[in-house]
Amino acid sequence: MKKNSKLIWTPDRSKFPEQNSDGSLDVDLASQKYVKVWQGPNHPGVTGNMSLELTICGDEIVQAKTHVGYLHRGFEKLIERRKFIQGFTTCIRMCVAEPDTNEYNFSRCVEELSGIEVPEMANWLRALALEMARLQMLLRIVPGQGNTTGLGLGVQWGVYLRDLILDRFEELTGGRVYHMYITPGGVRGLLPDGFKQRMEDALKKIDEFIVDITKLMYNNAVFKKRTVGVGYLDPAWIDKFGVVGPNARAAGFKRDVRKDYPYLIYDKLDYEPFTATDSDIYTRSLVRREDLRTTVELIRQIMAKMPKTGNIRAQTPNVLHWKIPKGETYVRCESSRGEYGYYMVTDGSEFPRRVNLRGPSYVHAVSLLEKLLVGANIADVSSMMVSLGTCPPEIER
Amino acid sequence: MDNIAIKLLFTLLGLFIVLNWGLIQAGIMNKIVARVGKRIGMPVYQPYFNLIKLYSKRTSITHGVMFYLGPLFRLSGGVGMFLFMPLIFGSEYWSNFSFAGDVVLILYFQFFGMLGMALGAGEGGHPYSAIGVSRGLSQWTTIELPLTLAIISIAIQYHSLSFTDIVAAQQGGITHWTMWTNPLATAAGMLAFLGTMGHSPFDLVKAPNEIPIGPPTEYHSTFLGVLRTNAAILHVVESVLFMNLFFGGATSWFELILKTFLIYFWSVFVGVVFPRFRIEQSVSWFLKVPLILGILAIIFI
Amino acid sequence: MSLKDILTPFTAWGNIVKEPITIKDPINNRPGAPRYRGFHKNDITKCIGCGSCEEICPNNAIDLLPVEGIETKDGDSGLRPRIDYGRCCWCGLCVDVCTTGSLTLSNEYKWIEEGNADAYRFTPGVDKKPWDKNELGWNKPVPNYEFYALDRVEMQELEPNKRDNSFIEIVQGFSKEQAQLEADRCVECGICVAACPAHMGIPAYIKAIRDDDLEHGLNILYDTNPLPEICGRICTHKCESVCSLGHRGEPLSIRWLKRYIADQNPSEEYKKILETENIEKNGKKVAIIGAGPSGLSAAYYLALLGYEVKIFELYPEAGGMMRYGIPEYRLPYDQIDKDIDYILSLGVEIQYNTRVGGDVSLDELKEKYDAVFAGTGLHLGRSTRIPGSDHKNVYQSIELLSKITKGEEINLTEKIVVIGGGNVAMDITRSLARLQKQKFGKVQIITTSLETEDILPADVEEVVEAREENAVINPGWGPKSVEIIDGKIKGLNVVRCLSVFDEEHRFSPKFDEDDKKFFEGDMIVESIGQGMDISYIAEDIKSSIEFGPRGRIVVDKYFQSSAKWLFVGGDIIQGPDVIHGIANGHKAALGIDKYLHH
Amino acid sequence: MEQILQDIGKQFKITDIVKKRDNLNFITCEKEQTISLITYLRDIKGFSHFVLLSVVDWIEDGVFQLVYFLNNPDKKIDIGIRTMISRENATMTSAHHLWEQIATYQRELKEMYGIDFPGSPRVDESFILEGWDDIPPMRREFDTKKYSEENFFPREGRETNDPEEYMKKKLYPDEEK
Amino acid sequence: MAIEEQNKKNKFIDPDLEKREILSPDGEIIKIDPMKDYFCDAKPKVHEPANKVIEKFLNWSRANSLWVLAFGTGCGSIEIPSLMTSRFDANRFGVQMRPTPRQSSVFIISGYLAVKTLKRVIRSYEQMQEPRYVVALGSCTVNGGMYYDSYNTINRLDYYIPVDVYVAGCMPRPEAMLAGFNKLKERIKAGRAEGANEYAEKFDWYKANQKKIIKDWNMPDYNW
Repeated sequence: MKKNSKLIWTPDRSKFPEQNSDGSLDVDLASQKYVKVWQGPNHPGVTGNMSLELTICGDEIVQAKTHVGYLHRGFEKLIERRKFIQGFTTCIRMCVAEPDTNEYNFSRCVEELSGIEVPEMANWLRALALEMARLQMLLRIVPGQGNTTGLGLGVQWGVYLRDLILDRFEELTGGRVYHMYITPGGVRGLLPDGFKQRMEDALKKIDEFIVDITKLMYNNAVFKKRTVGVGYLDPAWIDKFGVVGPNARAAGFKRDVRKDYPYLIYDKLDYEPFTATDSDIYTRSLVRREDLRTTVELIRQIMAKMPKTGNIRAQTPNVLHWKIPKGETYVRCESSRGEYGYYMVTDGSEFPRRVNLRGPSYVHAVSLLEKLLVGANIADVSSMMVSLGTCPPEIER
Repeated sequence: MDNIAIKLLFTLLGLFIVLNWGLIQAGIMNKIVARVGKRIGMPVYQPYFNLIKLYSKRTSITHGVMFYLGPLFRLSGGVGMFLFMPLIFGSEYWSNFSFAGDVVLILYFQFFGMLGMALGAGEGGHPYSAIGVSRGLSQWTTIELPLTLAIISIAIQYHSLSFTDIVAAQQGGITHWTMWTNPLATAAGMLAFLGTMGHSPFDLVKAPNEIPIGPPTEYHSTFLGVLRTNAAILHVVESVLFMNLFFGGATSWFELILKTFLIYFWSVFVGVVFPRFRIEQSVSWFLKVPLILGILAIIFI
Repeated sequence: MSLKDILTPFTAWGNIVKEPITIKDPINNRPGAPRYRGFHKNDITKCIGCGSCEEICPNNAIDLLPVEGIETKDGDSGLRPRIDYGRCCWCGLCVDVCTTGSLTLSNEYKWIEEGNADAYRFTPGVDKKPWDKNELGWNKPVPNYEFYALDRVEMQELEPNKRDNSFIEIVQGFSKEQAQLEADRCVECGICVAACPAHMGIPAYIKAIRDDDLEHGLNILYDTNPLPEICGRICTHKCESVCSLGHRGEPLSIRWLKRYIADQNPSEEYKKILETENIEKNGKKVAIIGAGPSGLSAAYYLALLGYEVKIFELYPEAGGMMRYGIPEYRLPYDQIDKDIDYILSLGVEIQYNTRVGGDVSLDELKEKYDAVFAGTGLHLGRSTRIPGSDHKNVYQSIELLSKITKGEEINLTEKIVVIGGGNVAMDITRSLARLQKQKFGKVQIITTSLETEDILPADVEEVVEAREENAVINPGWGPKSVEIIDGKIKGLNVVRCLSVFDEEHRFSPKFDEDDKKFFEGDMIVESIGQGMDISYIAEDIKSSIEFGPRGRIVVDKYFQSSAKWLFVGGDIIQGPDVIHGIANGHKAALGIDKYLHH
Repeated sequence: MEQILQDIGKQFKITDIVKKRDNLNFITCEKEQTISLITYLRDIKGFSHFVLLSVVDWIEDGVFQLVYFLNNPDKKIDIGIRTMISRENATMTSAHHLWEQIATYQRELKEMYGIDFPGSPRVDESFILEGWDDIPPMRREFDTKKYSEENFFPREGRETNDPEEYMKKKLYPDEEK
Repeated sequence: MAIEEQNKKNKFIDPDLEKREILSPDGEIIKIDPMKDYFCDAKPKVHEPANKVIEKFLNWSRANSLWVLAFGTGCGSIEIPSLMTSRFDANRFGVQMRPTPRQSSVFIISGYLAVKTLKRVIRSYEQMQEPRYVVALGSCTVNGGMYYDSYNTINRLDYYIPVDVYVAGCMPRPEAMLAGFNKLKERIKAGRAEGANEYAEKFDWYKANQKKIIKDWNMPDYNW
């Protein structure tokens, strides 16, 4: 995309009330100048189940507060009550849309703390599962960006393709949405017969989809009008807010855990993450489309390079009474929304002492979104949320 | 045809046909939109189920008298338009109550429904209704401009403010249609038509992703049933309006159904593949493209 | 906004001529993938109700409940898992962990309930469901995917060529790492506890090994078994035969783990660990006949209760059949001494070389003591009674074994035939093989039995090891006659044995008389069972005791005979088995306590 | 990494250095020095990316372990800074001025652990929970299962048997120990 | 008054929900009580079904026009896009998503409910017009599911709102959901789906259950 600095929209914050030192605003609702509007939790434009408390003046947002907790299940508390083998079934529900990153991070924490080496084959299969998970998530997000502006057609196509990937998941892992495939110690199954062929068929359809969605959405005059220059994320904010992944890449920062801190077998794969500099909704969406392309390519590479067969599970201690010595670690992997990290502390018992998830949405959808929405048009709220890749369950856990 | 009773009877029969055609048309359009999304889509008769269901809800709460009247105003707007719209050219039975100045009256009714709805929706107390109403009215104002300009252009062209006259002038072959004789007015009118039908990119009045679903947020049960009934009538009558203005009217029911379908399809055709404009984009677009076309239509007539 | 940007989106209308991708009948035509994790199935005949599924379920979704028509028996708890679909998350961990492989998931996934959510609770396999016949669905994924090791930790043993000429203990015992690794395999189901005659707290002491708390482990052992060193070596380990791990892999080496605990605790520390330094005496006296497992066990528990216990033993050393019936390479004498010394250290007295009924009469004991426990065991060898079996070179294994223990010379020949397929037959075979190796430098010994290889009563490892030591095991033959020429044994005539038991599982062998064979040998050892000798019970006492079929003394559950003061236990009640003897002794001790205090 | 640790050691009192991976270290720092250490790392050592702020409840020792996890995106190294604060009167200096999102973390910790961060924006507003009136739920002494059973009506009629106990009851009911 | 007491007890009081007085531009003092709903705070009533034959016809149309409230309460909402889009296309069975509770007749509780969400669910449910139906997805609505021991999720849904159809699974697949809709249709056609009336009958019991766990009950007791 041609850089068009004229289009970059920066909110003029001068006409809004002065911010207090703690960032709050004195908005006098009784002055009839402002209206308070709640978006969510029961709102089709809000991703997941969260809500935004917007104070608007006309169509412009003066103040935004995010409210989360509608999906809070106390995971971190529950995992403290689950054995290590039980934990991975629980923690994956932390992000419904892309559960495998949770499985992987949890397993890797456990393996690292108990000093278990995972067999080579399992690593390849894990990478495959992670990339498939990213693929299915992107197939929701990429057309979903169109949906937020009223272009529902892309979703019809994209979700179908996502379903094809879920079918492959079903074959490979036995689960459709919650795969529970990556266990501490390895994975739970080899590729079924004919898997590669069926996967390739699905990938071909995704290639076509990328062409179609580009024509429909990325080359759409109205879509461009709605997204180019809107939701500008200042590159100076990347570090200030801890922005990661595609959102950082759209602002010119080449942040990709797969490249920066190679895990599994990613150092054996050949690819380059896409970066752009315009940092608006359109660019972020563009980065995601390129991610989609990359992911398809990566899955092809993984399937071509992976060994035919092999051991898929390291011999762990008996899982019914698996104790891990005292220790702590932090692991991260690249989810479709950026760095996805787990901090785990063990205390020598059969249960983890503390598991803390660092989801990208935690900053994207709370502190960043609150700031980014000020001065924006109320019509762009859901566009912005989707472009930031908000996933509420990983905020509140 | 002096007997007013028979006239009324045929008018009501026409209303019945128009209502049914409106519902079936909505079903067909749903099917077509579904096919573009590579799916089967709801059955053609689904709008009937919806309508019966809405009327059969056991409870329906109201937020006061104006809330109650909103849908009725809207319905009277739609039915009013219908009453004064000649359906079939040359047929006394199907010309309803059209008279010499019906074009003006219909434009009035077009806006009347809107206003009534706005009042009722505002009474619902929901902020999304209020936002939707203010958006709807501002957008409608900008739609009216090119549409009115186009109609003025046609009125100048045919020296008449009567549909019967306008349609009569277009008889005698496809080349006599306003579409060919006054393409600028047609272009302005048909772009305005996109706005009147409320499909993307001009559907932000009820944009489900931001203000679900705009003015009718609080409407439900029978109220929504009335609104849906009106929508079915209105969609056909709007199409008939544009058919009469630009596409030579209809001389038979078949022609009417075909033409209204195609005209309505035009809005669907555009709507499916475009996202929606923001309100200020929509307003500025209407003030740019169709308005200029409308002005040009008047200048060049 | 270029014209291209306005026009290209319309390409999407191309889809209108394409066939929709919607699935026509998704409800009926969409079976889950072959590996799909759908609803549960359970093969209830295979399931043993071990409860591993309940243990691993992250959501507490599985209950173990008794099921009508399934008996609780050894190796089967009679419980079956009931799944609560108000909890289940279909992770399939229960399938992965299942010890028998009976629990699987089908690929069915539709279960709609109208209004009544209580229905989502069912016992798979028992409550009939439409998917019970479903073949597809989640199974255990692939080999090598196990939640616990299926194979035992290799036990270090002496090489055959190093052991076949000496009586050094073969089994070396676990190191700490090995023991913990082996203990780690335990799934803590507890099914073994019921199978063990002494109902030892097996999962608990295995847990103690995992936690490296061997002192606690020893406490658990001594709760039910005062001879852990001995049992840790030669127990018939009924627990291992029912071990839930044994259904798909090798059962846990429970015996070796017990031995590990006993081995690791030094005998000097026992009193401190077991807190038996001060036992309050209650002033009552009990006499025990026979220092075998049952006698020692009774003595130990009585001593713990504060009784003054005296054991009358026929032989010069204590241990009974454990010492005189089991060869040293399986059970070294110093280990027997370790256990016995500890029991003696509690104040138990043994009067050696005393034959009750001879040196001291039962009546005397009755007078002097408050109660008497008789655990005299089975010391008489049984004969096959085939023609020629009365020859002087036809021996009973039991007497040979005790001779070997005592160090007495036996008349060893170069070719030996052993009749019998039990562990005792293997013991005598291997002992004689060692002696042959020492004396002649080679082994020529044939062991034959009625039972064929697959139903051989001896432990598999015994047979394997015997063969490693160059003994020939040739099962499936019934002895017909001893071939004697010129007063010297030439060998044994045998015929093919077709079946040993009849339909009702009674001993009734059938032979194929045409299929004959001749085993060459100049010495024949019979090892087909033992008999008891209760001649020490005088006639007047005998008349007050009730006898059952085959001359067995009738006892109640506390092993109290009809003569209230006389308790009888051990092999003479329940056949030759150490652990039974120990359990009997324990029970009897409790019975005596009850008898004397109430 | 070694160099950085040495540099820190010169200026701050750090203990308990754990090298988890080549690019991941954990260090313990005193409560008073923590914020200045973080500022130092951010401004001088290039740890510009704040990863997370977490708490571990060591109820046995009566302390909360706060973990500030920083990342240096250029050198690709991570450091976790642990600080122990007492469980009673749990208060910590706010660090919201360093990174914007820390305010959110502190709000969460206030709610979930009851750790106060005076001066942090909106720290007293509820974040996830609504109307919570029990002890902060993430503290170790809070028994979530008990709370759930008391409040949320688990479906009744569940019972289970332990195989060992059940077999004992069934096969040798009068056995004594 | 109970609300105020509860609010006082509560640590977090939403200032927007407090009673206040404001001065209008012409000097008039206006009292504002945001907690009062000026139109609808009456207890719900049982609405008897109409005449049998008519009701059968109406139920038939109701069954074929299921408008679902687009409220993703839990994990299950991840399968709703699949359900509604081209692959499974629930539209052809008359299932449609509506963005507002007023216009919806089916409430899909897609899995676990956090207490905070339950509060919104109850309000949304009460705003739906009768007859209304509830479809509960997954284990969580039956007996707590994965989160049976969580301090913030309810264990069984039928204590708070009447449930018509349960679909087993975690998550139920779209096919199972479609089967669930079929079952719901059967139920409606047979006239058994009278959850709204049940709610009105056992209103006090439901309210007591709801109030037991929703600690800050800062909303009207009933709100249609």
